[in-house]
Amino acid sequence: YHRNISKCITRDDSSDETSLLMQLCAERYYISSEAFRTRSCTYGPLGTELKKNIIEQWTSAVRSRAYVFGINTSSLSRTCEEPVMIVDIRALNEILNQDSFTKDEASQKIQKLLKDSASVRTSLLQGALQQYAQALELVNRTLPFGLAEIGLCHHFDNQLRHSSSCSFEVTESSLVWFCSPRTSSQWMDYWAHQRLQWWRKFALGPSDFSMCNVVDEELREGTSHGVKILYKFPWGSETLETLWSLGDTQLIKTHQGSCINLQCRDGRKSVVPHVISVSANVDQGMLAYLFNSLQLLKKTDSKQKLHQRTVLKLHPSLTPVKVALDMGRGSNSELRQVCEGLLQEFLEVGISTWPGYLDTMSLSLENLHTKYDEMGVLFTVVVSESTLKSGLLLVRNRDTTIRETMHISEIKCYLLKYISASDNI
Amino acid sequence: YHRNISKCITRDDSSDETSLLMQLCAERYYISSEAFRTRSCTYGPLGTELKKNIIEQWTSAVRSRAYVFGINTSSLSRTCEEPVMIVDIRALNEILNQDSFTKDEASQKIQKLLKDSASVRTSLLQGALQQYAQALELVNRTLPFGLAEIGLCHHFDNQLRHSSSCSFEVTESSLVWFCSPRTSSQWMDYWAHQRLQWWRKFALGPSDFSMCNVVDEELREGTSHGVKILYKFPWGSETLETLWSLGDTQLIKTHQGSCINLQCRDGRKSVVPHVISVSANVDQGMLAYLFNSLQLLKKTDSKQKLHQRTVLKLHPSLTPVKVALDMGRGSNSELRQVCEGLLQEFLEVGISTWPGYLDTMSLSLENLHTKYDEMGVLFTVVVSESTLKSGLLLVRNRDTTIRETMHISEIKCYLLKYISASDNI
Amino acid sequence: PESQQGSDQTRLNPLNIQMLSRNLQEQIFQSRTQVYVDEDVERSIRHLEQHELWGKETDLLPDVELKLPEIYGNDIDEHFRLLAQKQSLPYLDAASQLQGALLPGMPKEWAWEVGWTRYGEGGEQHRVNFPDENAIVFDVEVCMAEGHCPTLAVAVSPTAWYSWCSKRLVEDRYTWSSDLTLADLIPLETPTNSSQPRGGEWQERLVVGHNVSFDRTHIKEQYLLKGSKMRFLDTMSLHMAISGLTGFQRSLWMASKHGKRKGLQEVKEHMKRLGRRPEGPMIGSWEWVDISSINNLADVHALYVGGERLKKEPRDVFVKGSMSDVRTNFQELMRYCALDVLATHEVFTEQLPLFMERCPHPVTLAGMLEMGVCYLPVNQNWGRYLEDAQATYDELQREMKKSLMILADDACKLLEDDRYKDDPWLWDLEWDVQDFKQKKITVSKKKAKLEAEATAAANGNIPKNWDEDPGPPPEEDEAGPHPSRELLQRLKETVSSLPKRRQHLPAHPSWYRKLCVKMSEAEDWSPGASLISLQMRITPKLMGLTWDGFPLHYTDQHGWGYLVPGRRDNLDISEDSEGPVCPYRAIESIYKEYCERKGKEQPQYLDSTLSDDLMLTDSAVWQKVEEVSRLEVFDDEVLSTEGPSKRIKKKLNSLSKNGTGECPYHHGNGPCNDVNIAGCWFFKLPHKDGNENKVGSPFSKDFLSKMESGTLQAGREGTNATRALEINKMMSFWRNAQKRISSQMVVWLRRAELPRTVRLHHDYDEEGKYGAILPQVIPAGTVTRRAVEPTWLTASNARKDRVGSELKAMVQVPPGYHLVGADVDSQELWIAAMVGEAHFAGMHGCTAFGWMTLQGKKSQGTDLHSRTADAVGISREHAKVFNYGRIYGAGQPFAERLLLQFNHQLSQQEAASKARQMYAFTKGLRRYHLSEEGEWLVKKLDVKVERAEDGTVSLQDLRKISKLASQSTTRGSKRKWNLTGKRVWTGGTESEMFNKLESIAHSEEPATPVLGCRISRALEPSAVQDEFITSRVNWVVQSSAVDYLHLMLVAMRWLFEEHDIDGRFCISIHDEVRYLVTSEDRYRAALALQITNLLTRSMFAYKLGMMDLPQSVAFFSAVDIDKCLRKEVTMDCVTPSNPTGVERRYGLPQGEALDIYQIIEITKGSLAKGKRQATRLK
Repeated sequence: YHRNISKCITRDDSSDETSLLMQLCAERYYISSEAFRTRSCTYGPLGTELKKNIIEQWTSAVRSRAYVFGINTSSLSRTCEEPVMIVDIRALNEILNQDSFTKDEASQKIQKLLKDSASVRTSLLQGALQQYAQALELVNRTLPFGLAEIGLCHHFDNQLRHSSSCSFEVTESSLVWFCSPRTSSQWMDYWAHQRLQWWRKFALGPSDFSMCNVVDEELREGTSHGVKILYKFPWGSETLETLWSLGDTQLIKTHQGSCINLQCRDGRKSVVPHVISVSANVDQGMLAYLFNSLQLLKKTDSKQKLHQRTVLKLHPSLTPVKVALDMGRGSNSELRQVCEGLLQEFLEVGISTWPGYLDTMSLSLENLHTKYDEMGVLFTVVVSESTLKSGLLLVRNRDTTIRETMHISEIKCYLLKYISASDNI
Repeated sequence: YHRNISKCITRDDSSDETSLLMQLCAERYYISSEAFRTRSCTYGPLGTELKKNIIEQWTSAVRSRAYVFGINTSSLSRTCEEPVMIVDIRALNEILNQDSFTKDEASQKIQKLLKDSASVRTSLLQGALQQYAQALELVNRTLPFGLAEIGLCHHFDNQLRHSSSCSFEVTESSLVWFCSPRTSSQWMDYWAHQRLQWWRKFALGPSDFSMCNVVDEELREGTSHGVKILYKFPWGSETLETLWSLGDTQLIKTHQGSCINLQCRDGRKSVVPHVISVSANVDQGMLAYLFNSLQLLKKTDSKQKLHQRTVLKLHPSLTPVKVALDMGRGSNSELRQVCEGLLQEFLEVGISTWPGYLDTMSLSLENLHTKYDEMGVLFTVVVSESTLKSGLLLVRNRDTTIRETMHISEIKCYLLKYISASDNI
Repeated sequence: PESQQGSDQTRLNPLNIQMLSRNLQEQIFQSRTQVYVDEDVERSIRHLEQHELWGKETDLLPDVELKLPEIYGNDIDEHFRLLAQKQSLPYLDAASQLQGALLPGMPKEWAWEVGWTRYGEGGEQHRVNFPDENAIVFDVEVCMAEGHCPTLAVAVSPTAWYSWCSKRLVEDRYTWSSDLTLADLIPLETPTNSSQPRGGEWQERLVVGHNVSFDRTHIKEQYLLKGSKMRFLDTMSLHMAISGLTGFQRSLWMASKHGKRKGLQEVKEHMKRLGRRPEGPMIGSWEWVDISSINNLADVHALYVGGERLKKEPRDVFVKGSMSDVRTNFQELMRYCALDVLATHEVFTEQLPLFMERCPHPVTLAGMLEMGVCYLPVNQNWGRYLEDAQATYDELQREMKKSLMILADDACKLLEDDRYKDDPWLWDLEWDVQDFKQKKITVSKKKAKLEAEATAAANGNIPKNWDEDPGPPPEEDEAGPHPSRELLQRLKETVSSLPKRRQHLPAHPSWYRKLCVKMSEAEDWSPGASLISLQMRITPKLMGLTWDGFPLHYTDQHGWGYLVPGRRDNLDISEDSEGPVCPYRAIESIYKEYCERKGKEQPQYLDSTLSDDLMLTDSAVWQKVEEVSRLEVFDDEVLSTEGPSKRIKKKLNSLSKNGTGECPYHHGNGPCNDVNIAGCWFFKLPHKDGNENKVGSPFSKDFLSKMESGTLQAGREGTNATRALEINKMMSFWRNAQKRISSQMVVWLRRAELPRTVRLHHDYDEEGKYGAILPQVIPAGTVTRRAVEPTWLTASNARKDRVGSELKAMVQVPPGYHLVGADVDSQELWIAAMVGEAHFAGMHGCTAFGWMTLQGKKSQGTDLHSRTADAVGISREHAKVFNYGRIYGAGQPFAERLLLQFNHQLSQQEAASKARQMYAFTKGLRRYHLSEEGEWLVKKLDVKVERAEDGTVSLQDLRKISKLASQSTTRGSKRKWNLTGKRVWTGGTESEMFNKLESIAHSEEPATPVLGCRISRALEPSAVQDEFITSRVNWVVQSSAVDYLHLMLVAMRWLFEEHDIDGRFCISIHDEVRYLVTSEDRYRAALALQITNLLTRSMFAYKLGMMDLPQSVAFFSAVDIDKCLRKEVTMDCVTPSNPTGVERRYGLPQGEALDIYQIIEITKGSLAKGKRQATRLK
């Protein structure tokens, strides 16, 4: 996606929205500005938290079926099919610097070195297929079951080959589903539907997420059917997730054709299961949610001037910071102690909290809200002098902008309930 | 650690305990047997879950301070200091196959290719130091603050250089703490203490975890002090986590010496902060907990024969499977429906559940318990014909082996309470 | 099509209508031939010429050469009589046994025992497998709380009483499976654990019950794929046939019997309408009320048997109570159930002779028995469908709600600086907020202050520099209580100063508060404005809807409308007035913006889409007609001086006149100047039922086309009103049907319970599920004896934009079976036309209406719908609705309203004139036979009147006579003259038909022309006189259509048995029949179906005195051979919940649709089994 963004940014007609979001992400600690330049997955604190939340939601959604197991496979693969390898350059240099070698000899040595080296994986599928035999034992040859994994993969940009940045890292989430050939098309439909629904569940504008069938030309060998989940970015639609109905070809290939060991029970018959691969690009997905939740609202003030309010309306479950804690003016040390107490209380129950009170260069309340809106902070809690008297806090809601008075003894429960209930919508 | 294990396994005096655990891990879906051979971080479903739980506990412990932010940096580094690089072998082969090149030309071309390539990181420290400048803005130059990250690193085994497996992946957890030079040694003590306490908190036998100072010879450049946390494996003590007090050298080096940009407020002064790096090997830690929680109990059966009961008494917060759901004999389809209902209920509140009822090749209850004990399953819930009549379930506790009768409507709350309360012990 | 000349088989009648091929005519009508009278032929030709239909070229159909099975008896009527008698004989025997029986005494004590118990004379109890009797009266009770599983049942035969208890009743368990199996159901023919009858042969047995189709769904054997020979007689259906009521009559009946029930309002309206009629009785006859009743057993029992009224109160235990309540009251409930059985028997005893008298043709009974055993096979896809539909529905619901909630949240921002006052939509909402309430702090302030100071001192002793890195917390801090925690704890205690009951979102505007759930109240609380829905009044405002650029506004007196800025006459007044002030400047500016935008783009004209409720089945149209006709003045409206349209016009005029000012630049439905909004005129949104009606929501589906054309659009950024509406439309079907569909009772069969054909078929799937739904069809549920069932008989066909509308296609055959079925082409049109033709000239195609039905071609524009479309200038699809409506008895006002709905640009006058034109062209004009009095007056006053051939006079002449008569009589005497006798329709294509239908409806004993079934006693002229004419006219056609169905069912059963075709009746949905047939026999079944149609149509012709049948209607245009239930075999039934279609999702390939020629080719025209049939070409 970086390619597209940079394309977009450098293009003259780059949409306002894109550059606005990019600027916001950099300023508000989501994605560091460098990351765009170097095409690396380098996220700031908020970006990291957002990604973590997305991954958590993915896991709990995918794992909600009985027989889905998480696995963890090596990011290196010993099969030499992938084009990028990990090479010990000291060894390489030794060969090159050995004057006694002829070119051919050197070349042979290098080839041998490469043969012993590991390559970096480009998808999680292969790892899961390799784990199949073990997993089979786990489920006692009962179908269907699935292997889920989230991990780093390397992607290649063939257009940029030979440039220094031909490969880049991507976090992929993968579910490899093994089912009876009889039901594989039903399962394919099921997962496609589930996944689309999942993406839409956290969206501000669900209709920007869509699904399409992969045209026949794009189908890979042994693949009978493919479905893509797309997001409509300002510069065009991009794939977030792909589902392939892979049949049994790849599985048999991975296990060198020993069909009998691969067989599962399906009723009274024994079958080699069909494989459905569901894999998403988490980084891309994160960007999609960022774009999707960016809301620009015009407002006119009393003097009929037009202001623009920018809010990152990330879903309450996803938004990295749920609460910002700030202090009003007043007895500093006491207010601060209240803040610290609250912070601990929130962190203990897992409400991620922004310690705004630590920042002594206080902004005006208006600027503070602007900042928090752009960060996607769900609630702003202000502890003020009156809190010390009556225990009352002012709690501002990002979405309604309304400031509600609440008692300090009830705020934690309110926040917890609000966040967990927002899953139900 | 792989090295040690293999050492251990191949050694004649290999302790029983080690081989037993290794076998158990492979059989009970913690670590796939292949993984030992190939030295890759390949975990089965239970291992993956255990690792996830350890990471979660680490995160919540480290993040419990106000100004600790999670970050996500690239696993590739563009600085050429690391010895292992990612190379596009297609490009390399092209150079080698180009007959027109002389050896020197080829060598030069290869050097150029390497220069453009990225190397893989060996620790997370560098990434955090690079993020420092941005983070500074985030905290408005207030000290102290920390950057936390968990990610893959490549480690090298210098003893095995030139062998095919000289590098291997490791998941590291890292906290890089920036504080005033004035308080840095206090902070070092604080974190060392905190970390040891953390490791011990989840242990069955806390005394196997210990701490020692790094001897001066091992101190790297610019490092004033180092502390290691060790675990006593059957074959000897190994390091789980290392804390370095790094001073400001590395930070300044990373930012090419522009001290002013690095400065923070410390009271009325401006200082370049000192850096404390706290980094643990999660894979090693996981193995430590596995060894630590393995309990061998002798018991005599009614015929006075001696049996050995093997239980993996992992801490309730860490153990991968909290509940196993099984069915007694009876009207299959109805019992199954009840199991499915319970499973959904458990998964919804995040209780990881083993769907034992799906396994139609039913084991005897005794064998089932043996299996679950070895898996470290905390509770075994059995749904039987009498559940349909009265709603009562049998719930077996791993640690007490006592079977208690409980009503179906109360089981969820009981489990939740049990697990969360076990954190307080 | 071979040759246009035709062979020696080809025959044309004098009107050039192609008749049956010679061989067929001879086989069916034997030696009888049609006689044509020259005079009739000439008259017909004249009539056709008048309607420009004579001499049109017609294509010849290829002839059909077919050896029919032998016709029994002397004519086709006798043939059918013999078939039906043979089929129903054993059941009739059983019925008369029951009718004549003196029942044994009811047991005093009921057995608390699982399964059946038989009671001897003295009440001795014997366990039996099932009541082994030929005839029983039967009743099942179900404890609703426990799902569909039957709880208890009682049966009685002429010899003994029986009772049955469910295992779930007798055994108390925590849970029971929700999936039902045969073992949970009530056996009536087979022992436990068996699905085979004793001796392997099914016996012909009869079960009688009230609404027995409900009881049937709980009988074990009825779910078996190969049906038993048990049949059901429904006393409710018998009652409908004897004394049934129309829907409208039912509410009148209730009102009159039970006083102030809900029907009363309708009665009042009805009386008012009747009272307005210049002549005729003030209240029509009410005699019918005493010879009829509504359908429930208690009332039916009271009608036929009388005596003490049946007690129904114990029933509540089953409806509302739990299983344990049933257990507690077991004896009482058993007795209740037995009393129902007893009552049913008494009713049945009375009904049977009445029914046999009023529906004398044996086909009627045989047909009703067959209708009672509907069977819908389903498989595992049923569950999948339910899940998919519900999931899709929930998802859409969520999407819509979410977008509305976001709008509500965003609107809250306007609270800041009172910016809402300048919002064109939201200015008049309730924006008040509440103050946060606290108890007066009674604790001494000093104490609190001291405490606070103490803490401040404690902490303040060490002056902290917050900018400084404080270093790690000291270890004792970590262990002991943290000062900040202590402080927090202390502050938390101040909660006591808050009121016990928390305020509900005090800082939020009042309108927003109302949309939120109070946190403490709901278990499933969710944040935000979660109560919002599309139908709320606030929603259009939040969306900022505009109508042609004007913001929408709601007023109580006029409903939804819009504000047009520019009014100046009420600016001053409004300033003093309280309440919100309209920001007319803001409205001006948004309209200005709209005009600027519009300058660039022209709004596209979109043809209005056909409104939903008119695209449904014929029966839906009839319902609509019945509704509308209640509001209409009856067909004598022409006599009153001002038609309804005129009245409306008047009203409209008065509406616009009572305002003080007119808007100079905008014309619409208004302005309504009684709405006083500063700076704005208020215009109402147009309404489909006429502009005097209030629009309740701009999101009603009638506005969809306006949204699509951009007339109605959202004025705020980021809101998509069209999408909201689309979603609403997509959800409509499932919203209405979800409950009914998901509560369908499905019983899954075990492997052993399936026939070998299925088990051994190569498509049989071990993991699959095979089962059935028995639709609860009341075989004669309406006064026309049409079958009634709420889910399957009214299900619409799959539509792309309706979640769950693929319902019918979920009826899927088990392996080795096919569904064979067909739709009767234009059934009701043809019946109506035949009746008219028989009356006019006694030959096929002699009336214009009949000719169009038989010979009309869409391509030449000579079919009925095209002709109507041309004549009025509307689309053919729309014309269809008009045509059916008219034939069902709808009058001009119905047509007027419909026209307006189709095209909102049409004025009321235009619509009225179009409707008038259409009716003149089709139904014709009224002419009047003068009464004796009238004739006398004409002679006496010497009025010049123009008389038609038949001596009738026109309305104008009638008025003339009436006027002269009143002038000539002496003032004060005020004598009313009764001028008219019979009224007739003339000049239209359908006049003859209507005249005949009306004459049947007005006859002493209206009966269907073919099977001679008499109309319900409650509609006979002797009971109702001139009331309910629409229903009676309609009855003639619809009831004949039911005769048609019964004839088909009898013929099919005969052919299946005679030729050993392995299959069973599945379902009939109005003019459509479906059979479940083994795949092997499917083409023979198709041929049987074609022959059935031929014989049925011939029977109609024969009974109407025509010894011939047009070739074009002789056969079904296509017989569908398919694996699921759907309108067309090629339909993929794509819907939002089935996006990939049934072929991909459920693996259902397209079926075959075969015409008679293809079927003959495949079967070689033979029904005989075993002969190697020609392999299917292609």
